[in-house]
Amino acid sequence: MLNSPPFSSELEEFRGTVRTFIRENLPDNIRKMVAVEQMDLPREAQARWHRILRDRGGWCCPSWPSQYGGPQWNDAQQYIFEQELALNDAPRLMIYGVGMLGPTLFKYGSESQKQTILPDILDANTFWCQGFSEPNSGSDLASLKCEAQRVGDEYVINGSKIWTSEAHIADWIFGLFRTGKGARKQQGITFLMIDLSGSGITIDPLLLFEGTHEVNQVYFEDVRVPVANRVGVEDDGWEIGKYLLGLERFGTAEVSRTKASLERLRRIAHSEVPGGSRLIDDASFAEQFDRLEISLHALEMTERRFLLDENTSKSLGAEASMLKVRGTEIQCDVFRLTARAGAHLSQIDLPRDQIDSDLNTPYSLGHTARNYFNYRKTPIYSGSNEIQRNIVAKAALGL
Amino acid sequence: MLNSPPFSSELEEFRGTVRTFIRENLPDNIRKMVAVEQMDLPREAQARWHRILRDRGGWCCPSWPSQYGGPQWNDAQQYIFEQELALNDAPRLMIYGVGMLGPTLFKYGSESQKQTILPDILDANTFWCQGFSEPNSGSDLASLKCEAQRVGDEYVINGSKIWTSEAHIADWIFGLFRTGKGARKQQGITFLMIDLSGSGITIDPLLLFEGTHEVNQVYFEDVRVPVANRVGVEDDGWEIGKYLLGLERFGTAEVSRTKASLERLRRIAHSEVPGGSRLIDDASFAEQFDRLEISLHALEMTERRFLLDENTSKSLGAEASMLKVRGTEIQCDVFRLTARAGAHLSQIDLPRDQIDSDLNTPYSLGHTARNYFNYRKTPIYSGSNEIQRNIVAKAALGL
Amino acid sequence: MIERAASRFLQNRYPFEVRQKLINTNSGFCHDQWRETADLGWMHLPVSEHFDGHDGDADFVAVLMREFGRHNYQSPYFTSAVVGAKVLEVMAEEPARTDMLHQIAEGPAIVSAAIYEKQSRYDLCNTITSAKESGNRYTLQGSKVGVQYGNIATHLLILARTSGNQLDCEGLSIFLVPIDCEGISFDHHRTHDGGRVSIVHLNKVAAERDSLIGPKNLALPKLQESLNFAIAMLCAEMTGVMDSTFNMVLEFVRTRTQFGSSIGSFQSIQHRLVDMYMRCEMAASMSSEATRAVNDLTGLEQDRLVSAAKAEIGRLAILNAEEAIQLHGAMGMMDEMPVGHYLKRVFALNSLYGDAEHHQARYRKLNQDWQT
Amino acid sequence: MIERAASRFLQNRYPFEVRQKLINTNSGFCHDQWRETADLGWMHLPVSEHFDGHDGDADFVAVLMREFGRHNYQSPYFTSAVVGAKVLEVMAEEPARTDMLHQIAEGPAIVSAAIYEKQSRYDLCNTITSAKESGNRYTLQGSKVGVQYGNIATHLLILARTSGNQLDCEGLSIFLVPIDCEGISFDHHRTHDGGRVSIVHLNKVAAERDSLIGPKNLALPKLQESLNFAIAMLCAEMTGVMDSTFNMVLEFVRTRTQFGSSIGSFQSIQHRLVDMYMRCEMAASMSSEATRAVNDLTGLEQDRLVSAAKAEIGRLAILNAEEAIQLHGAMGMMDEMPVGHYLKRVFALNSLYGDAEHHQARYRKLNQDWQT
Repeated sequence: MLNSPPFSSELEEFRGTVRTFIRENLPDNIRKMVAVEQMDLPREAQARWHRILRDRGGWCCPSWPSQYGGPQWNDAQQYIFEQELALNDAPRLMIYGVGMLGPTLFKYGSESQKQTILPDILDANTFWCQGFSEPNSGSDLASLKCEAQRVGDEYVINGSKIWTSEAHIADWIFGLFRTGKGARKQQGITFLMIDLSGSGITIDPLLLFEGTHEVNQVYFEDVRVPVANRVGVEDDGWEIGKYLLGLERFGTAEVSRTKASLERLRRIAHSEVPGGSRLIDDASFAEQFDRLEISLHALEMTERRFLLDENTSKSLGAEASMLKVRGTEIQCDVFRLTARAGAHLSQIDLPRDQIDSDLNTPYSLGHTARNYFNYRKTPIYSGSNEIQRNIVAKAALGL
Repeated sequence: MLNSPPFSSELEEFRGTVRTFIRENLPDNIRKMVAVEQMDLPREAQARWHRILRDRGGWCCPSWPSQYGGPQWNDAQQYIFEQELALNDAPRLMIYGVGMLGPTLFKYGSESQKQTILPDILDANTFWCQGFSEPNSGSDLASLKCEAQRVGDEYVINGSKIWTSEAHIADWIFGLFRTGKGARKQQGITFLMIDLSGSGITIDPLLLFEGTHEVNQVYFEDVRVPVANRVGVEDDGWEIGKYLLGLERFGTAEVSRTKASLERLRRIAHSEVPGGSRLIDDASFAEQFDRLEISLHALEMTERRFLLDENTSKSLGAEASMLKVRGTEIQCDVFRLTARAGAHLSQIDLPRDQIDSDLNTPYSLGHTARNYFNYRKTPIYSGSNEIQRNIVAKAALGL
Repeated sequence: MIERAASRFLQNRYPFEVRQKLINTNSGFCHDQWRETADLGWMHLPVSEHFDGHDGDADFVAVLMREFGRHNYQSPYFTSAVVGAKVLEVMAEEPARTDMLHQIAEGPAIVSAAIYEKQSRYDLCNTITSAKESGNRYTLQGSKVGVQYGNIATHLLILARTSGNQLDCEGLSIFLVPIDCEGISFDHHRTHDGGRVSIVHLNKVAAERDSLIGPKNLALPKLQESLNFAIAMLCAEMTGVMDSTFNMVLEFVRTRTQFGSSIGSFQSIQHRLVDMYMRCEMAASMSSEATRAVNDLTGLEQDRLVSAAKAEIGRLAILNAEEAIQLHGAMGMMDEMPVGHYLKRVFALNSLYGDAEHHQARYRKLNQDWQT
Repeated sequence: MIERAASRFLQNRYPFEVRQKLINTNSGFCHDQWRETADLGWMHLPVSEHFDGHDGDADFVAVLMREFGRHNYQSPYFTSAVVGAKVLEVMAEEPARTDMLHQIAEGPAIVSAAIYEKQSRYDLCNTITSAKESGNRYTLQGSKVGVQYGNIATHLLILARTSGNQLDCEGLSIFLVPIDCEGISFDHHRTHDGGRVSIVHLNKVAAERDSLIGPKNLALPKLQESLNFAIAMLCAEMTGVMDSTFNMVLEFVRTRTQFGSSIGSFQSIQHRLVDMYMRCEMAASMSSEATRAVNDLTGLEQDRLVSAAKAEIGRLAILNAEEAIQLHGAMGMMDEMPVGHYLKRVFALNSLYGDAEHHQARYRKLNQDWQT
């Protein structure tokens, strides 16, 4: 492990505080799910951990202002907190409600929207999901077609959203809908929030090829949505969408998560094998491992520079894209190497409830291959790495 | 070394014959130039070796029919012969006259062109060079502008050709010139042969960044060329050009040359170092070496399949491009690894006349870095690898 | 001919939907289909004595295995008719040899190799399982991993130590033991690619004297020779997987549109497809070489070329499968699309009988022996 | 401030054409320019005692070295003011120390390290050159390679064996010897990147007793500490080379047209530029880390981070330089274009004081020490 430079003593003290809290309060069954790299935690587990953090002073919502129950941490504190979550096998924060809709409402929401929606996110009473992509609008998001026709005080929704993570455990969905046709396809898009329990909504699971149920297709048939559920101006939702995508992409580098994954692999590689040799003593494996460790350190330092340097622009357009690209590339490399570590035993498709996360040895590693397959999604989701490169070429290089 | 499958016993006997001849007749000073990977041999050296081969039965022109003095070898014989040349440090065959203009004249030339031009190629009396690229027409060759205006029985040439290999040691140039403007840029191009000693021609050397003089810019100012020097039909030269480019690209995979280079690196890596360890005992170096060896074997077998399999189309469009791409990629990898082998001593820029090709040890290797730099041209020349990928995408994949 | 017949059979009887259902049945094995493939004569192919005309020519088996790869075919064919039969052909004595080979070729016997252990990774020398001679019997003790289709096997080929220490390459012997032998127990598992694999526990298993197959203490050279054949066949299967994977992507980028154009019209996509295509060609060449190695070469030359092929193809195949998913975008992650299942298959094939890293290291080791 | 001043100086006094002329002079060294840089105070920077306020902070030297990299600046600065001065600062005794450092900082003394040998590659332990004590003197015998700017050096820092065997890491000592000492002879060479390097032959060189610098027999730990500083500065220089190389390519693809469009409008070119750009960012981060290592860390932690940085940046820089040429097409091969000369420079910088492979292996070795 390459140690990163320490922060100020105040911040390092802060790190100590959050670390201790996490270690002492994270329920063991939840820690184990995270330790085997499970991304799609059950709603109960998410809610439980979220509320433990909430009770500690709104830590479940690190970026939120105190008036809405958050700790109002600065960038460095948020960064350190998320690092400690990752390095101590705590679940990811709830991205859709906490990370995306919250900031969107702070910026674009009406006062009454803030009053009604934010408390239920803070308390994990409402689970949100995000409806952006459509069957024929993936990378080319602005070509979306799911229609919201204005009828009096309501919008009538028809169409569908796809790759909707957590729709099957969510109560509400927010997203972009087509309300008009402008000269540019970016016009005529509106940001709406929709109650998933309403009539006319069907949620079909879409299984990933390694078997997990994380995403869904959400169908809307004459679903009626009050105009009050619109955020911002009609037909002008594209700006909000862009803002949101920026928020999402930013978290997807997952540097600290990958650091934790690499530490797991280190333990595997250093575990003694009776009569056999440790994996780390294989020169070729060791070189691959070391190179990933160094690349990841370079990325971590770059991320810190981008996020916390006063000199870097806070807009983080191209920077977020670069972090996403390199972060997911390295993440996939780490998972590939981990999956190979188990040799014959990596082939076993163990049911999740039989995986013991504490058996970090080169055998009993059936889940590592599953993770390798599952995490192939990361260079694709949240704007594929190809799209991210387009963004960097345009935003940073002016091409 | 991974041995390739033997050919029929007749062909292996043929291999023995040519190998013995090469080893017994290749002048030592020429062998040494090739053994240090020098591509641009002096005219005298080229001519000398060419004539030694000619005297053995026209071996200097392996593909030529016997009526023009060639041995009229079949594909397999030509393949084996070129392999043996490469593996025994003999110079490359004279590509422009022998490999390109000859076949072009067989296919498109008039009887009198064949009668006057071919004997001087066979005897190495005339050295040829090729004028295709222009300062603003590199990858986009068909956009060429160098003008040949028809005036009576002559063309008057104005403009320039660039990256012209060997123009400084050549007597004549053949190439494509703009004689008209068609609806498509491929129209209005004519294939001409031009005497470089004529008035109005200037040849400016273009040094490569590692210092060698291999290419030139050739300027034409009111150069008068008899119509008799035209090959094929006026304005219809693009087809000949494409034919020619196919011939050129085909040779640029240089599989056997790279095999010889890799064997040189093997000798370096296995040479004993007093008190030190051999380079091949370094696990990381050895793995890089082995992987190159295996990749090169895969390419060699692919080349044999493409060239000699009855089932493969003889047109070799996409196939030649693939061989060129992979061939030059591996070639560059081999030269990079070789350049690193010498550590401190690779840094020394030894004048060519001080290089001793027999000192194949990890030290006294100043030329290896020069070769690394020089061979960076190979993924660029003869249609850059980017252009080759475009060709494959179109021709083989239909994209 | 074999190619066309196999392709037709698999197209009709093993389309993607059927495959997905089949791998999700309890045993992951369809007895009727197994019967049919036996009737087609496929299981005769790997063994010389049992097939008229072909003489165990690796070319014919390679053609079939490539077809299996193309259709992502899951069955105990490789385990039993390739590995099992080849080991028996090379190592067993008559008349047991002919008898077992016949049973394998006709289908009733399914033989699975139990040669790896938890700590061994891909190193066969590293064997703890012991076989102690006492009277007319050997007593086998230990456990084995990576036993393919142990859930439906009728016999196991067990590599056990008859002398020497854990890491010695000498002192190893092969035993052919019916699975109902007392003391054998199994943990059966599904594999990621829909196959079945078992961990086998041997607790005081009493094996008859004649269950010893091949030379006592010196099983490894012959076993390795059999496995070279098997590995060459895995190479062929991987090229089949690569073929199909590539064709899927090509079809996908041709038809999928984004920003108003087919994504196959974007140059950066085109260049990546070209790289995939070139990898297919290189893999095909190395697969032919692996087949040539087991047909025409022996000893170190065979070992080296087989390891070179497995290392290179394993790498290329995994790269291509990952690229294929990436180029499919989110669709590539879907269970309902075949492409992800090909990645899972290639991951398994790369690992079987030594992954790319293992064979790269083996190649190095063999080169040292070869050059000194 | 240093950055801007250095940039201005080099832009004015060291444009590409001037550089190319200078490296082709007989000595490859311009005395007047050397004088000027001394006057600018640059040579004070690496050593703490000699520069007001900066205290030898590696950050300032790193900024300067990065600027050198950007302008592909060739001079004995690194050799003498960084390596030479740092070794003396860390190892020499007063008053010789202050005296030599002063001479280096003012320009008249040019010190070059003679620490590698033909067989040693980058392994300093592997030293044959011997220093035998006899009376008031040491007699040095052997030869050294990779002696930068030996042609204009005034002093050599020679690593020689005072006890032990060729591969022992103990038994090594450092001697500071003026080049006019009897028995020293040189083969001077040009380097590919336009610098100068010598092979030094030591034939019964009689070195005074006080030419021994630092602890007898135990030079290596201190020497390595000095070299860590030097390596961190090479990392900074490489990031400068990467900056310029990238900017050249960006400018080129923006202006060069093919098929009627700027080649920068092709998506496949764009994606490759983005990869280059990301490599620049990663290298910049690792360069900062290397500087931090020599400023704030010690021992194994410093060693590890420095080697990690050199390995990573060396790889990234070479990749980018090769890509830069490729993206220039045939123009990239031209002597008259700067881009190829940056590849030559990066090739040299990667090799200096250990190439990427060496530092990758060193990192592994250090990790073993670190974890046990």
